[in-house]
Amino acid sequence: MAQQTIRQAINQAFHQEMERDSTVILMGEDIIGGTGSPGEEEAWGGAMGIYKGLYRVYGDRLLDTPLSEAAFVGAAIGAATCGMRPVAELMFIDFLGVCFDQIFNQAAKFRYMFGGKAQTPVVIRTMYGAGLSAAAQHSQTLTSMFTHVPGIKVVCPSNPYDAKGLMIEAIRDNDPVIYCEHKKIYDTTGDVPEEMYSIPFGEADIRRDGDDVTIATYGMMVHRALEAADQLAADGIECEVVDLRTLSPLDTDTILESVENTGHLVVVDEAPPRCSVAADVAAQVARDGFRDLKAPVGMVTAPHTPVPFSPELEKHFVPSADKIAACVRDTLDD
Amino acid sequence: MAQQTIRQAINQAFHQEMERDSTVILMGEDIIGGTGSPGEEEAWGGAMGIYKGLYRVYGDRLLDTPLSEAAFVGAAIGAATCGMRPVAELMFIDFLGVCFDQIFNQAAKFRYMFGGKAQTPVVIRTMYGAGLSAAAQHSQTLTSMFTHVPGIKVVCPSNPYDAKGLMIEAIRDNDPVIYCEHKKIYDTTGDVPEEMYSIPFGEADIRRDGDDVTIATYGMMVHRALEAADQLAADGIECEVVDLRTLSPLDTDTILESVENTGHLVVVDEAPPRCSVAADVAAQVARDGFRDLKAPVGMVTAPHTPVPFSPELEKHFVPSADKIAACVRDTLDD
Amino acid sequence: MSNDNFPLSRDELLRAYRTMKTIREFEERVHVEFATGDLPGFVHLYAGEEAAATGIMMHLGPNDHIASTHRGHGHCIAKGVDVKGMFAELYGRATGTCRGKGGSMHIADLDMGMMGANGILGAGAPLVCGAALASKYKKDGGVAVSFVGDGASNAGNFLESLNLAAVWDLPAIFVVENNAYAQSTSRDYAVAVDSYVDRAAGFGLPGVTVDGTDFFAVHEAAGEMIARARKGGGPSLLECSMIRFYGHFEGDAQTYRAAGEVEELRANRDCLTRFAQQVAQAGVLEQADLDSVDREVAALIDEGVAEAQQAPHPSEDQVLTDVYVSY
Amino acid sequence: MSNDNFPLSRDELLRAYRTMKTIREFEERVHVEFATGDLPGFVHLYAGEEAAATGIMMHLGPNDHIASTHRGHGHCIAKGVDVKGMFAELYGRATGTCRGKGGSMHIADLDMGMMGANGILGAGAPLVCGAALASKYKKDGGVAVSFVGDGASNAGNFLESLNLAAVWDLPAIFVVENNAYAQSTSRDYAVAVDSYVDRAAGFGLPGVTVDGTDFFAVHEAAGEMIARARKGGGPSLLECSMIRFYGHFEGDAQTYRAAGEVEELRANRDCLTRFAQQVAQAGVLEQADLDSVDREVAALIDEGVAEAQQAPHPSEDQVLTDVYVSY
Ligand SMILES: Cc1ncc(C[n+]2csc(CCOP(=O)(O)OP(=O)(O)O)c2C)c(N)n1
Ligand SMILES: Cc1ncc(C[n+]2csc(CCOP(=O)(O)OP(=O)(O)O)c2C)c(N)n1
Ligand SMILES: [Mg+2]
Ligand SMILES: [Mg+2]
Repeated sequence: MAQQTIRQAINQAFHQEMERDSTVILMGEDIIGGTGSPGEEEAWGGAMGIYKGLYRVYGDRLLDTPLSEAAFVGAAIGAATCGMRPVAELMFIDFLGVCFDQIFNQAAKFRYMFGGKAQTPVVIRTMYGAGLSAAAQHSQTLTSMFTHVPGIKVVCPSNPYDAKGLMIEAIRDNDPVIYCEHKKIYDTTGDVPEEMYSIPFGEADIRRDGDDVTIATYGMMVHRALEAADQLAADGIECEVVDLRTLSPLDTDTILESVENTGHLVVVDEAPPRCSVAADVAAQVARDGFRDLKAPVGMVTAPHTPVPFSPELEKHFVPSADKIAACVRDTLDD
Repeated sequence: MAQQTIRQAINQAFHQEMERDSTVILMGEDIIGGTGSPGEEEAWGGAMGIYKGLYRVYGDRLLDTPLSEAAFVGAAIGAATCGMRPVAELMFIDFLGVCFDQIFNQAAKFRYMFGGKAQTPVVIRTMYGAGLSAAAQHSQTLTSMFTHVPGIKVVCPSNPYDAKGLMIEAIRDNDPVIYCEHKKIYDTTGDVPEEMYSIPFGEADIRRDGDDVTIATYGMMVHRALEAADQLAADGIECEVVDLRTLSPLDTDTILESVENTGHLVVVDEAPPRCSVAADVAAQVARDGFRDLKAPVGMVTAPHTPVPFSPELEKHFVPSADKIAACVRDTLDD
Repeated sequence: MSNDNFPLSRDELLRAYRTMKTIREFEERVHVEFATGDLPGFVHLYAGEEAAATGIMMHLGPNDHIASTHRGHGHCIAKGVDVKGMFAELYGRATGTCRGKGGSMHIADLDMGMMGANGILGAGAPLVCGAALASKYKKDGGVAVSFVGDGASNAGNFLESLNLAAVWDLPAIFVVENNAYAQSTSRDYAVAVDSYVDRAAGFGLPGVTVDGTDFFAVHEAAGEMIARARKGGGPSLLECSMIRFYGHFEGDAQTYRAAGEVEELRANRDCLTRFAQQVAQAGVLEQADLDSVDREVAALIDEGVAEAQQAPHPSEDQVLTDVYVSY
Repeated sequence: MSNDNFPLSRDELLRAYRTMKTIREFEERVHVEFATGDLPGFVHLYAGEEAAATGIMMHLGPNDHIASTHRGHGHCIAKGVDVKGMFAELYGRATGTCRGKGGSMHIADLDMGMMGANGILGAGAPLVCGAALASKYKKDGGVAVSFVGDGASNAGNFLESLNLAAVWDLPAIFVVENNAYAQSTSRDYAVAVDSYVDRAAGFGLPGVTVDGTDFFAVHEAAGEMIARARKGGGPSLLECSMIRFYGHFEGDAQTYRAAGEVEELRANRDCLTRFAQQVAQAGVLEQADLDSVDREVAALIDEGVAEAQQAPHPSEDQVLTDVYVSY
């Protein structure tokens, strides 16, 4: 099996799905990169180079867009209701504020408002997270904003294998999907089969088995949680690390089963705490797994602040393996 | 003390603050209602008539706006950084999707991004909630979206006394405040002192004392919780009803003290459950009040669906006193 | 207008009249029924504006898409959405176009190319760009038409869409239904430019203004634009200046309008009266033709309301269905 | 250009040159320092575009406000933000303009009327409407200037603001800095209209296009607009066509540009070279004057970088401060 980065895995998913299904189209700012410009035709292939090589093969099924997120995200949604399977890129998740209506009031609600008579198979690819000193407006997590909204699905891969399988699933899925990629892990490598495969939504992945405490998290934080678990294993504390993979639908069964076994839960989220995915998971367990809990739920999140620019400050903003490990210890000691 | 409706109480707060402070200005679609039109000058006074009578006194300190929420909400924010105290109306909270960037990326983050060197005393008044068959795009609660965001404060009054005191506080507060009014309770009456007074943010109000269970909620749901408490009292179950009043900052102390005494918590929210304010409160108690809890946290929320139009369906969507009472009984029986 | 080179056939004229009349009677009846308190929710009536929807939709077929506004009944009817289903929807019944889950502001019928009324102003414009884009890929010759009011013509999602449609050279038409008011606010106050032709030009789009109460004027201007778009000639903007007979929504006292304004407009600029005069003058339809349509329409409306009032409410489990395709 | 009726005094010319040169040297130095890997984050350089910020800001005082873009260094410097504070900010240090919490994309100095660079394209335009509105209420004679690029001129928040400013007759100027690219995408592709004068007209605004590499052209056009706005004459739009010397951000390989394009532009359309030629030709400044400014600027830049590199990082507790005024 070939080693690939997340970047490559997503690119391969696009290649394979575009080849398979002619209704798949891609759009976004600079995803070809260079439309109308005098130089190289496919100069950028997206701000992160995700699309490199696709334009050469699929030509006008890729579209560069003007800087008009409401219009082009809405156009992707409109096209989806008319039989296409568009993947639109919202370059940074932080930009949701200029196009959120199209996502949460239009795409998310069509099927319900129209009495079940619509389907909107659109994927919105976006990049989230801190760690590149991109400051307050280019570093947010914001996954909870989408997860709150009935009618959309929220996907958040942590590794190349999942990135490919979940992207293929997202494209084939008939509901609107927000596909969130952490900007720090594009170059994370892992085994990725060449053939097409998809990963069903709503199935968490137990990335590490353990009997002492359940750590539930997603995206980049999975890596931090695994680091913390390594640290703790040295002291004989065995963590079960649950990679949620999709935030909506959420695999509550796997979380609850794990807590049934461990009796302890720590939720980890790069977002600030209030109304976060961390709070959501904690609340569900406090409701449905309360009798299994032997200690307070631990929550490791960013503080209730914007993301600071200074790398020194940003380091303290993002939950670290140390903080996760400390929280696990506190929970076990409580 | 005079009996007033919430509508009148907010109107009085505007009268008094505009008289006191000449930097207070009001803007929004049709808040005068009739600018440029041939008939009566102050024909509407806002979609809900909140502003009636203000234009006559304060003239051009009220501004009707074009249908351009990003521009005028942003203008209110910009003016606030330049020494004004604008109150902008976002007619329905559901419209946040067309102007959210100005709120969560601009107003909320200025102070932090600018190293503490800005203040943005803007108030955004908005209307939320179901119950008028206004359907999926005019009936949402969406309070969690704002509560999630560091840098903004979120206010949600349940009665006329609080509505006035919290509005005066909101106008005087130096941070951006989202002031959310439930559309079903504008005509709810209550005692409102004629004089000016303000209610500090972050102080919940215990609306009913009880030793058996804590019900934490806000806005319109306070009324449903009180109804449920009445029902339950008939069976000797005494509920403590905590009206959160402000969602950010949140008065966690009052909630935790109450749970310390009752040992049981039911959170009630008109929003769908995922990443909701209900989930947030539940999670905080599961973390900080776990040892006081004798039973699973109860959550009564809307289902994970958009708001249906049909009044018959809407009735089932909105948490009822019966559902709250049932959840309380389940919690006590667990 | 002379009979010989009259632009529409007798059948087309009857169809146009039937559509306009159906919209009018639908709205008049909703007005009456709303006053009884039986109709839930917010209702915005299209009465007085019928010629615009009709003149435009006459050019559209099932491959063509439209996205409507909060004032959507007229667009629905003109695009062929079933009138009885619409009444049932307004009553929130299980037999409604959207099974009672959408209501007046969200009637949609994708099978008929009707992408929905919309509670968010301007939000239909991006969707129409998407429908037009899909037609371009599918090469099905479809065009897509977005409707906005004068108020919504100031909304960012609409303005961005004008640019996007031009950049992508989409088969899209942007219709501004200028009825002089956005709620209580005057168009002259809120729209900074005098002519929508200039606003269109700001995005490189050809724009035309017509009297939206003149069915034939709308029909002709829309016909040219739609034909051009169908042939790959790209997007354009059509302003229809028009008249709102009722308040912004049912319940609006309209004190912002001049005394006698509505009466005068109803008397002198009723698009249905005008149509009747035009076809009579040209001798292309008889009064008897119109009368017989009127009878048909009246019967349909009566039946529609009666059936809707008898129709079942959706069952409680319907709250939870139709959120996702997959579960 | 003759000495006698030359539009600016010697002092003004020196100030203009100092500003342009400071921006240029600031950016050239950032370019160099970024390559070392010491400068964190995303950096967008204004080199080549100096004449626009300078020509406009020469007309503004402390009562006047501006809102900038992601490419904000030039606007900051021209509006009088302390250069050393800016360097420290770029290095994320506690002594930075924003104490290291904002960075390149968020430098602001409200005391100087600088409302911030902005990571969200077009987002400054509504804020500028607010600043202009505040000036109207305060009757302080202030005007407010919004900057956007050609790319951001397609963003809804910008477009809505054009209309709002016109409706409220605000003392606001909208400057479109057209450098022909938005990231890698050509202006000719993404902006549907040929002339920004037409886009302005679509919102009832007077619009003017100038060569943004010609300081004097910018200065004159901006002067008229700002004077008019100050006197209550309302908003307008100024397009400056200009040149980006570096990539979109530091790190951009720019393969979308034509071979030799940048070299040719640097050789023939450098606004600083042009300014030097113009003042020499008119005999209003000597080369020695420019040289002495150059030395001053070089010293300032060296000191700025050196001090920034020595400055302390913010302390950990700074993560939690400045979220709210009240706690
Ligand atoms: C984004 C958004 N802003 C505001 C509203 C509230 N609203 C509903 S209709 C309306 C006025 C619309 O005027 P216009 O576009 O001229 O259409 P008309 O009602 O005249 O047909 C307003 C402000 C809304 N529904 N959506
Ligand atoms: C709302 C939003 N969309 C997209 C981006 C990403 N982005 C940053 S700069 C840029 C191109 C800007 O081009 P232009 O406005 O012409 O300014 P220039 O960089 O040429 O100065 C884009 C697309 C953003 N920051 N904000
Ligand atoms: Mg109108
Ligand atoms: Mg540019």
